[in-house]
Amino acid sequence: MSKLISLSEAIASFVQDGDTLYAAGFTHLIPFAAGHEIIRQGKKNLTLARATPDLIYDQMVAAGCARKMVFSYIGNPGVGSLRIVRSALENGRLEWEEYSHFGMISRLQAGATGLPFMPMKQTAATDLEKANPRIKRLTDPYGGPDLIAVPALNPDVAVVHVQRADQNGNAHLWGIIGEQKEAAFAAKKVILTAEEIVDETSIRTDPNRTLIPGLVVSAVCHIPKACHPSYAQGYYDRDNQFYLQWDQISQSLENTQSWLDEWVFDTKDHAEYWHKLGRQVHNRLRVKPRQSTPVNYGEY
Amino acid sequence: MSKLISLSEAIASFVQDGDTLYAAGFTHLIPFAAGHEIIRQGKKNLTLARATPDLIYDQMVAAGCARKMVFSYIGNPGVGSLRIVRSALENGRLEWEEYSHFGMISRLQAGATGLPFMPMKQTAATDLEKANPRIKRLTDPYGGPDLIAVPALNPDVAVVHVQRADQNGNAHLWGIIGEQKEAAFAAKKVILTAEEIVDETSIRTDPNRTLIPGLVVSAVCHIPKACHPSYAQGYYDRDNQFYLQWDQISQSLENTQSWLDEWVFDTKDHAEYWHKLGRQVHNRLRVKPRQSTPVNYGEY
Amino acid sequence: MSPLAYSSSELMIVNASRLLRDGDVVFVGVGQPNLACNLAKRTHAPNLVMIYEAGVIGAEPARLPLSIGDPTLISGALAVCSMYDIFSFYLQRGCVDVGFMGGAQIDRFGNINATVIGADYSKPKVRLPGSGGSQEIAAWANRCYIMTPHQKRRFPEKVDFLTSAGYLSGRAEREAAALRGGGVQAVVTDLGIMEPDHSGELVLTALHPQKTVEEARENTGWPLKISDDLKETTPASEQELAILRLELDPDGLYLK
Amino acid sequence: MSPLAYSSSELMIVNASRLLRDGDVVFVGVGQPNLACNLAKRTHAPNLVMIYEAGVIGAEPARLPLSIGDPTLISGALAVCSMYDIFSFYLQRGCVDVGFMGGAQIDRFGNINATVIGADYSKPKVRLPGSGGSQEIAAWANRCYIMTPHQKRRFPEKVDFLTSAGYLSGRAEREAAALRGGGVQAVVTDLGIMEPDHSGELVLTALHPQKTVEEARENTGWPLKISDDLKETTPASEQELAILRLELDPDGLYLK
Repeated sequence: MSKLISLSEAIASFVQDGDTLYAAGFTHLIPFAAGHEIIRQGKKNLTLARATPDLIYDQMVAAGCARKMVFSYIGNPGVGSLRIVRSALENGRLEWEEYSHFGMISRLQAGATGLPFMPMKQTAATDLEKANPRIKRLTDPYGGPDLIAVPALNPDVAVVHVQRADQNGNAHLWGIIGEQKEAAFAAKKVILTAEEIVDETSIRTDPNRTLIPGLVVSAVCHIPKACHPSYAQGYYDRDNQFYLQWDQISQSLENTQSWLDEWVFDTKDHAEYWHKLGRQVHNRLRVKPRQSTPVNYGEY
Repeated sequence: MSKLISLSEAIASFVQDGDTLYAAGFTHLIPFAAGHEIIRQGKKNLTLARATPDLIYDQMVAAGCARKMVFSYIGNPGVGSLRIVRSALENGRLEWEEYSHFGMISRLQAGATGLPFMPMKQTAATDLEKANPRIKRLTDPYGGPDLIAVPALNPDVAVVHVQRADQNGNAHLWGIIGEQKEAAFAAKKVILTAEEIVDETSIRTDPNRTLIPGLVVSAVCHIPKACHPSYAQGYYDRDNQFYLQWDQISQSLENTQSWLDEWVFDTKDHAEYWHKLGRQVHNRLRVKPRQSTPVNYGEY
Repeated sequence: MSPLAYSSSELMIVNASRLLRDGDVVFVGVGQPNLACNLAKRTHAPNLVMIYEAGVIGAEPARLPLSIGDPTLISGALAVCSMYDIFSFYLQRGCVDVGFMGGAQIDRFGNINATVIGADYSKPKVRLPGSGGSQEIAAWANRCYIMTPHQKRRFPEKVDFLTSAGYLSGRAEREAAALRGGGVQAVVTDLGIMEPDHSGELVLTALHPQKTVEEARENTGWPLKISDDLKETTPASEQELAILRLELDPDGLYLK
Repeated sequence: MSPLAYSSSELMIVNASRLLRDGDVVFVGVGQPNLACNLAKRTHAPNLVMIYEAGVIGAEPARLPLSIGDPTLISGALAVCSMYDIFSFYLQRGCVDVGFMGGAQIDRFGNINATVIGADYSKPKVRLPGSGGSQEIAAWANRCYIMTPHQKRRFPEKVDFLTSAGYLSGRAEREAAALRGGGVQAVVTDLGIMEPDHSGELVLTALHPQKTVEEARENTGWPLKISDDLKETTPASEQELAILRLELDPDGLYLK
């Protein structure tokens, strides 16, 4: 049975106020379209978990969707500070829970593999452990030094963007694969957005490329260019200019609000958002193809 | 610097009597050529670790290379019993250490990721835990039920066969990928055998396919058809007839010895072994191509 | 119309296939369980997803797979992952609905022995293959099924070695162990079907046509209880047998 | 020939690049550390392998990467893996020779703060980005290097928050913690180079040409010790500057 529905339907059906959301994608395949749709639908009191909040969570915090942030690095990647999240943390307007990258990603690994926690070796940098009581010590039953444990993260919803998927949610992705697979398996519900919807036979030509199987996916949405200003390897480039621009916009509450009005609330959906970016931006982000060498699976 | 050397040189340099060896490959890409070369060189007192000993360890035990077996399933896959290993265990001629598949593979995962152990959920089947004191209980610092811990496995040497590698050992593999990556990272030394040695640029066309990076590899050997009677996806078929034949041969010590003499000791190397199999076998194992759909990485 | 002739294996495969539900994710080995799944997929459960411990998801084999690592399981599969991933992301995480189990001994409470025959593990009378994936499948799949010929030596009162947990000493003990999986739901033999009762004990709940309670009792190693509601299984249909014999296993490797 | 003119950034990048050895596996971020690695690779360390926390191994970027996730790092890389894998299989396992670290504060014993300024973590005066990958890099890479301008506020006696371990209260404490990595080996600034002494305290071991001990002392937040064997660094060569300016960062984004 096809799980293909519109993104607005997927967000309406699968994201509830108060949910813990994981919008996956470490610097790549960041699902901005879904983030914007969550803003459009005025979801509230979300706990936003992500190793790097990136602009997607800056925008969602600005729009008032979030109660809490779970993260390991808050910055505007390659640019500097993530102003809105940072100021919300400094002013006590946002709760937070903090880990290292490895801690955050280990939490997802535990959640995805059905374990209550993941062990990590000690780092001797104990201040975060003191600040976050959910980080614990773990005795090594083999007599070695204590380890660190971080608790499983099992988000209510993960949003994962991929390059291609079939209508059941079996998905190929490549380039930086960050924590997409882990987020999909860890979450209770998975909304998959995809650059292309392909036939199942196309997925089956390269099963080793299928990192996310349809059996964990709740909804599949066909959203080309869903990642702007982030990118999809092979499909379009990262819009670094927008990352720089956001550094300016987000300095003022008023400009941020106008940006949200103009680009999110006043656009009907992501197709309209992309169209509104205009031909110049489209051209700037276009990439020339560079194909992988195929592999031979053999006819058995 | 190229790590490309002959297999006999690799085994002579990197496998010592008394080592713990992991010949990787769950039912696929089993490195028979390396196993045979270890027999040829008369290595002794090895601890042979593998989830499924398969014929490769049956032959090595028959040849007197092994002191101990570490495993999770001893069978001739799809055929029945693994006669030589089984009889050595029943007669007390071989020490052993036993886990479930998940336990065995978790041990490699721990070894590969630098952890002293991996946690697993309980299964309530406690007899193996009683029989193997290296399987321990682990307290959940978050207050849940106790977990099971299995100790890291860090073999002295792993032998891993792949479809294609460059001369530095950066390797593409596909089809059943079993525990090849885990074995390579867990081991202190890695001998890589490959169906094809390709240019580094060819590896670089599809970096997501590179499961084993050259930086963990000690030696690279170009050994086409290295897996017979196992197989390499896309290159040749599994020789099921030989698996059936081995069930006959291995019923008699004498027949086993003659087989080893004829096919291992009296063949100079794997090329001669393959040639000796003859055209009929070659033809029977040939497969028609079935290519993956390439992916576009983009020219950035 | 006279009933169709079929072998014991065909009988078990057909009955096992009927226990599968559409949409089930099944952790399956080769041989008879593989045939049962493929039969279900071609009849009442087209959306069944088969996964294999070798790390294969949604295989569509073009020929009958002869081993768990047969390359025909890979070409055209939906997904392939590492062995660590299949056991952790799929099985331990709880993505598996059904597991098929086998073993040399299955006892009164559905416990399984695939490790050693004899009382002393360290000096085995018969060394069996060992757990493989079954220890975890028995614990974590939502439902487990067993297919095995009905023979007294296969059904002892108590297993020599507990490779995989059924209901242990009874359902209460399994419940106390807080395993996510529901345990053995049915044992399909060539005489009939045994299912666990309220206490977790396997009782005879169905007989195949022309089989008798006496045969079942004689071939079971404990005093076999008979369900008050003993049923007779529906004979294999012409369609089921045709799919098995013509499509799935034309050489009859697993149908004898 | 009169010495070549260069910026503070160029000076730091050139000196950092010289600390790298051929064959090193370097865990690296974008910006100046990326330039230092690429410079080393094009001069004395052609077999240097760069890995990035985004899961990229052996990148060969065709343009200057502007973020840690720049797609140019992927196309043509040797390998790409998941984030869990890069931190566990590579870093925690011990495959990383060198880590480059940064932070708002680096203290007398090479400890790093990238989390909060102010005494109260829960009410931060300034909220910094946080650890990212640095907590583990500082602990597990064989050698760590830091590049930072020499300013008093960046070099306090003690960090406000211990994001990443240097030598803690001294080398003995780090040794007791049994971390696999050797800790900070050098801090390259625009005035010179500080290295840990026997106790783990950062002392001035080299000055760049025309820089003075006084400048270094004035811009350090603790009483800076000067090595008995204080050296002067070799000026950036024409070749090094040409590679940086013409090949690696033609727009001068990180060279100012």
